[in-house]
Amino acid sequence: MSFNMTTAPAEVTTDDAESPQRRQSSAGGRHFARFSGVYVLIGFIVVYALWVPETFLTRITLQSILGDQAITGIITIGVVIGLAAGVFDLSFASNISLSGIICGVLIINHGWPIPAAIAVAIFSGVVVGLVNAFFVVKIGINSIVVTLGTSSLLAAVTSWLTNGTYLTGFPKGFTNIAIPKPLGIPILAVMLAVIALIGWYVLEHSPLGRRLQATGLGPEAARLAGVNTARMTVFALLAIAVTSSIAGVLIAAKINSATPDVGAAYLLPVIAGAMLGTTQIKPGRFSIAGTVLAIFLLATGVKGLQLAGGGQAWITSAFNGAALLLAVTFAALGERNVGGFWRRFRLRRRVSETASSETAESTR
Amino acid sequence: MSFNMTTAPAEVTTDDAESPQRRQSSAGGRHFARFSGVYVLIGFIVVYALWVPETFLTRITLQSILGDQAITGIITIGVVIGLAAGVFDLSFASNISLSGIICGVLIINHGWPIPAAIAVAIFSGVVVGLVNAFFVVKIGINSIVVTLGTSSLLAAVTSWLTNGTYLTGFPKGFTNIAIPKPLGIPILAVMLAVIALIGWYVLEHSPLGRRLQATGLGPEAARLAGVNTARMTVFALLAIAVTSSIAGVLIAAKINSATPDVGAAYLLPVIAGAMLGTTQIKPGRFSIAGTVLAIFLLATGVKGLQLAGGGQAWITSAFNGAALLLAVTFAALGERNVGGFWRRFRLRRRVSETASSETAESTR
Amino acid sequence: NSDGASDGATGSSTAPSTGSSGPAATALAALKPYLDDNPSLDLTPLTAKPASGKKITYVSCALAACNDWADTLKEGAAKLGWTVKIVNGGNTPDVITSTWTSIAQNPGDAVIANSLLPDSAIADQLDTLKSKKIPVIELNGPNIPGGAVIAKLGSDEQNRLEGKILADWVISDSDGKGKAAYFNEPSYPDLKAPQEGFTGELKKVCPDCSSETQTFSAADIGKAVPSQVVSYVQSHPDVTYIVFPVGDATAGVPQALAAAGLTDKVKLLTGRSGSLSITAIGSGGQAAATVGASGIPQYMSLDLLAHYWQDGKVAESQPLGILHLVTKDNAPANGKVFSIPDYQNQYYKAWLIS
Amino acid sequence: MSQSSVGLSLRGMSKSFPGQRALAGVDLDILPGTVHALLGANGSGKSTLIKILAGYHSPDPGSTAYLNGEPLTLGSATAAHRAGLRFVHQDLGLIPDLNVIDNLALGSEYAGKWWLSGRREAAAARELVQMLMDGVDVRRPVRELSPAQKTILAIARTLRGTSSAAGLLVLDEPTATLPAHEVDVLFEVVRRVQATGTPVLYVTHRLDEVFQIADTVSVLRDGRHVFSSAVNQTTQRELVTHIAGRPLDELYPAPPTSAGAVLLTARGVSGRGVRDLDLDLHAGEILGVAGLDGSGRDELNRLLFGQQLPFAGQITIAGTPVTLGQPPASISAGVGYLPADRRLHSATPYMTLTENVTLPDLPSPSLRWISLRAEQRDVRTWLKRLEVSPAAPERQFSTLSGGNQQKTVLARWLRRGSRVLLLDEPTQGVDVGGKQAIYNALGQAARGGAALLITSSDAEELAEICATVLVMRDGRITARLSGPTLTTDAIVSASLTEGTPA
Ligand SMILES: Nc1ncnc2c1ncn2[C@@H]1O[C@H](COP(=O)(O)OP(=O)(O)OP(=O)(O)O)[C@@H](O)[C@H]1O
Ligand SMILES: Nc1ncnc2c1ncn2[C@@H]1O[C@H](COP(=O)(O)OP(=O)(O)OP(=O)(O)O)[C@@H](O)[C@H]1O
Ligand SMILES: [Mg+2]
Ligand SMILES: [Mg+2]
Repeated sequence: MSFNMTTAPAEVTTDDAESPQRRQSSAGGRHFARFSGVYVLIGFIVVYALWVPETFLTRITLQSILGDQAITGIITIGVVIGLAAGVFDLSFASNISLSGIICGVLIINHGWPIPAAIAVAIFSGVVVGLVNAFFVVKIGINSIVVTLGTSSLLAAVTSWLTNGTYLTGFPKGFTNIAIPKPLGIPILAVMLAVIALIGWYVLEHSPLGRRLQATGLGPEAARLAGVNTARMTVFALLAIAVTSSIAGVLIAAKINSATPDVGAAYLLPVIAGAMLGTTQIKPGRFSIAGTVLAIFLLATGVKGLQLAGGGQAWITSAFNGAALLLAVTFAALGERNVGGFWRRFRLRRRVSETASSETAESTR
Repeated sequence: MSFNMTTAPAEVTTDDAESPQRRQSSAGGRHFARFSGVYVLIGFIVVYALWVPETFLTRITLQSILGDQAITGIITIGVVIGLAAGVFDLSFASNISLSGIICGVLIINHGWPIPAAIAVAIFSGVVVGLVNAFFVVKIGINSIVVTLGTSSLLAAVTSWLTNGTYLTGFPKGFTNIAIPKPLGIPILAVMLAVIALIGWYVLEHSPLGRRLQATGLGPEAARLAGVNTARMTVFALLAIAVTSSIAGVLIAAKINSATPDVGAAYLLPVIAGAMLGTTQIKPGRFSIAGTVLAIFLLATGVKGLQLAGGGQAWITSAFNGAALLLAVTFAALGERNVGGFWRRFRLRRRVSETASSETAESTR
Repeated sequence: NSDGASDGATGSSTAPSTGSSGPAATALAALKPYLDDNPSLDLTPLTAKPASGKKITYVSCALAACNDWADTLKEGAAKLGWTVKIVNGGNTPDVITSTWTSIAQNPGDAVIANSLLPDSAIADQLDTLKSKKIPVIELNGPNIPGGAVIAKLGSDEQNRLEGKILADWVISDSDGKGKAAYFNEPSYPDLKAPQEGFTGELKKVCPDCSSETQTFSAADIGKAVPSQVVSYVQSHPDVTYIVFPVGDATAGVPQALAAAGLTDKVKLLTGRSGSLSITAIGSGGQAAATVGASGIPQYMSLDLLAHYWQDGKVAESQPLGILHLVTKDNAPANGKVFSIPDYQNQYYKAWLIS
Repeated sequence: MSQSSVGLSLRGMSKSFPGQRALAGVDLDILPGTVHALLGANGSGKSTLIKILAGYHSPDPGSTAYLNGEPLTLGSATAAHRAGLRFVHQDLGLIPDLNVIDNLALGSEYAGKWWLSGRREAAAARELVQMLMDGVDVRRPVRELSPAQKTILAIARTLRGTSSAAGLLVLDEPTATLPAHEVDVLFEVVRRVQATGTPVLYVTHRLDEVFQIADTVSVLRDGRHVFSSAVNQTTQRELVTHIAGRPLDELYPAPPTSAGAVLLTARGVSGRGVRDLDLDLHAGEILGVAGLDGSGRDELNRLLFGQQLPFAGQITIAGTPVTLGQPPASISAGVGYLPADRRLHSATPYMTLTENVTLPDLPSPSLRWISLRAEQRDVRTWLKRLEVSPAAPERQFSTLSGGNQQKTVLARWLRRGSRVLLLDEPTQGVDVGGKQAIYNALGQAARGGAALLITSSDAEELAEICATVLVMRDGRITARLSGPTLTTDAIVSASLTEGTPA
């Protein structure tokens, strides 16, 4: 049993072969689909620039979009690397909380030196990753089930460590981690850029990344071809766990407090970002650029709405839901002729078009 | 992209096959795996009966286990039917809240007759199911993504409907729905039994259920065998949405209040129950009996802990996590009868025993 | 001693230079009692030493506050020779009601509960408790005493007062011209009263003040809430006070305001505050906070039970916890929450134990 | 060590699955520079042996293997790969969603070690593929390639880094989906590998291939090694006897001769790969369709059945037009379809045999009670009739050997009593005995009044079991062969030559 984002056998029909000519003809649609997020992002910027120019077109807005979403972005990159390898880790939220709490307990309660506490916090991520990996790889349990279980356990550990309370009052040395703005760019955004670059290199331009993706797309075949899929799975789980731990430290530094359930707030945005990211740049595949684009697309939309006066909790919630559905729909409609995720259900648009290769199902 | 619980090539090794002859020899391990939940349940009962006999072995405890998990059970059955058809619906939690709120707004604020309000609440579930189905079937988006989006939208609707507040003061006629105890059995448990029976019949003993399962396990092959997979997907999404709406009404009646986020608390227990259920009775497949067993297994464990005085929040959380991991691990080990973990011991202990059929991966 | 404390607290920043009448002066006067560092507990002594050996069931919850509670409760109970059993209330309605069923079955001698559901959800269980003559004390939660419930701490009345104190501080600080944004989390029913208290007081006392209500979601605390506040401040330059009913909900808000360079533009106020807010006040990220005196509700609960068992009833009017207003002038340096000096011994004396 | 010092020697290879002994003490020696054919009925353990070598399964204790005198660690894919063992598995082991470049590089090396540049990788991949096939865009996902292209790709992958004599090349039924001329390309590749001194283990069900390519032949039966010989010292007849465990009767039944009323007509059907096709299919007829890869043969049945939506045309079943592109409509009109792709299209691997067999013919209405016991009893008789082994209705489909899976899917449509059977490659990967069972079942269905349309890349099979064979080229029917003109050679030459529409 495993969660397989991209390779459900059902959807791999052989019907989708397309001829080179066809490629040309649908290039417009495909291009639009691949970059629909960019267009929507530009659209947002234009709309908000006209609507609330005095607040939207400011340095503060730019900085706050960059800075606020940086941590979400960092976590999402870890999660996307996992998804690419066919691993769906739900424990990242508890992991974030745990790592922050460890910083809190060690630094605030026990007065540890900051680097040592951070090292322990990140090491806790390694341990969580290995525990997850034990159950997924050694016992052979689906990663969703395992991480659902471990996230309960982690929540227990966190709440036991803190008796459920907030820890606050970090020394300046710790909170300063999140504050600098070199060249006016929030340091967290710089960290995101670095982690995204590493993620992009590893996932998309290194043999390791190809093996990770092969493990996600066809574990059996990958294993038969000599890929050490077990090791890839372990790596993926570690990547998520470690980025989450880093994020936990950064959150604690940023909000100057360690709270036992701060991670939960990231569950939805991270998953939404990862999913939306698969519709962009390299549709149907997990890509770092698509992920980062998705994160900032959502962030800009929400920020503009807030500035335009729609700050009520339900407006944000409605926006996030609608943005996800719309972006994915655009991607699906534009992408239909190419394959990837959306292959299975195509709308019957142009029956006369001889090159169309729709499967019959889509006619219903 | 599809969520495929049971058919991922990666982790379903084909080593699990067994023939009637073999059955005899490995019957112990297999049987244990299939019914590991039953044994764990019996274990709980024995432990608690010895530990806290005066409170655990009482009619009230039994009634409360039956009655209190009934709603969770009802939702889980809907979710399991969806999962069996390859649909993972995350919007059920918001759906629960919405349906309760609709009852609250119509009955308390607008004084509607109770049956009419309940009909509207359940009809709202139908609408949610159809909206989900539109995106999943017509546009062709993965159900997790769609329902992540719609759950945000539903949360917005709920919070807009109520301006986020809490409604209380239902008339007796409404709250009485959840109160009766025919023959001492809480009425909600009776409802669960009825819904479970219907679910069992439909999923496991009717052509419809067969087609649902075929859709979940291999949509393209199912389509070529004449299954209207689009219709099955719609049905599955409706089943989840309607059971969630019913649950929303029952919760409102039971707690005599409608709150905008009551559903969220069910997300984890329901998913955990559904996952744990796949390890029982018919391992690797979704079964109603396995689901019900899983729900009551978790319920009994938690109840006993409460009675025994494990009052800290983290203990419950740890219990839930550990129970999920342990049960799934037992199931995985017993089912493979082979598997990763024991293989090494086995090889060392009884090299002569030829029955072992471990996968290569696990020897590393 | 109360005069001295309040003078010291209000001397510099909280007392703008206005005449002795007008909204600001009215508000300032109303604030006085809550700036007192050592308010009187006003305890009624028992007539005899309370019976020992009582068993109390404490229903906890997953929130930080609920767990915090248990230790102090145990400490006071131990002095009385009572024992406390902690029961985790759970978070789904199913489990909460289930917990109450277990409690009704085996309640000990009294129940103290952090309740998350209205009493109507657990009416059966409360009836059972009533028939067993088990007193129940509830903390927070949307309930009014009656039936088995002999008293309720953190009542709507107290919550409303908390909102009113924050409003008074805004009025006095702004010299009667404050524009405030009140961020509420509407799905928590017991947060309705503080909001009413806040807006009601503003409307009643200060015609030139205004407040607008925003909503936030508890699920967004520490993540989206800070940026929501920043955006709000950006797009509402005339608003100078940001009010949250719960201190812990502002995790990250002072830092976000600082990062956006908005710290000087607005003042942050919180109700029901903990060390997070006290620390923020100390470091200049927050202006004021109301806190409940720590330990008092637990001891108050025990006191109520002791009286109940001795006199067969409790006083008609429900006691309020002791509220305190913390500003940068009286913020404790160590970030510790406000507590009344030596309150334990005051209670022990009233309970006729040393 | 007593083993021969060069080549691969296997000793006492055993493997038990729960409930099944797949291999029982097989000893086998494969000499360097030879092509060693491994034959055996479906389920005799060929693939299992290969998967053990590949490290996919662990063998039972006591199994040993030596490669060039060195003991080989069994059960570790990495060790196998490191030792130079290369495999083309029965299901090819490609990842459909990855492109040709990535599939080629899986498990071995990319051109770049640290930085993968798309252009450089594409060039390297193109170079490798070019020797074997032309005109494949290496950036295309493998899912979009034809079966033959996929097979060649899988072979090409093994060639990466096997230029030394050290390893072993294993091909598990590589020709099952290959048309004749592609087989020649493959053989050329095999000979090239052989010339380097690398031994080749070659699994097939096509006996003529043994005589074309192999030096040595071994036969497995029920997991035991029952026969080995130099190829030039044996005969097809002898091999068949060893495979089946008994001498077999004539393999092919005579094609049915009496054709009845028209059951299926297609008029002007155009779709992807097929242009303006007219066709009549009669009751009691077995109509064959031959053609090269890309001729439209592969798409014909998909269009007729409705797996793919035709752009134009009309299809009637027994005089009634059916809705195009709707499998359920076709099925209820009495059509059954056996797709070529067993893993994805013809069955649901993780359901039981019973569930797979009854899926298209569940009772109606759709809420009627299904008695599992009665259902299994019924399915068991059908499994027995088609000699599915084991005839265990409760078993999971995916655990059957390839040939038995094929027979099970056939049972599905025969049980339904379909009037029209559209069959793609019905005996692909089926052993001699199994083929006989399938041919007999098909003949019986035809005699019972069903109309059968069979597409196959096996010209001899078509020539033998069909009364009429249509040959397709460029999406059209270019020849119609029957009676004395219907021979294997005629089919092959008609496939290759330009013809006039028939
Ligand atoms: N994973 C498995 N679990 C259980 N039984 C298996 C498994 N794999 C193979 N078998 C059984 O082992 C036996 C040998 O199978 P194998 O695939 O090796 O046959 P084969 O000779 O390759 O047949 P074919 O020619 O049909 O491909 C068969 O009876 C098969 O059902
Ligand atoms: N039962 C049998 N008894 C005697 N000879 C047989 C029997 N079955 C097949 N043969 C002969 O063995 C040869 C091989 O048969 P088989 O079905 O394996 O075809 P093949 O060699 O695989 O050819 P192709 O691959 O073209 O189908 C044929 O010449 C056939 O006549
Ligand atoms: Mg095989
Ligand atoms: Mg042949």
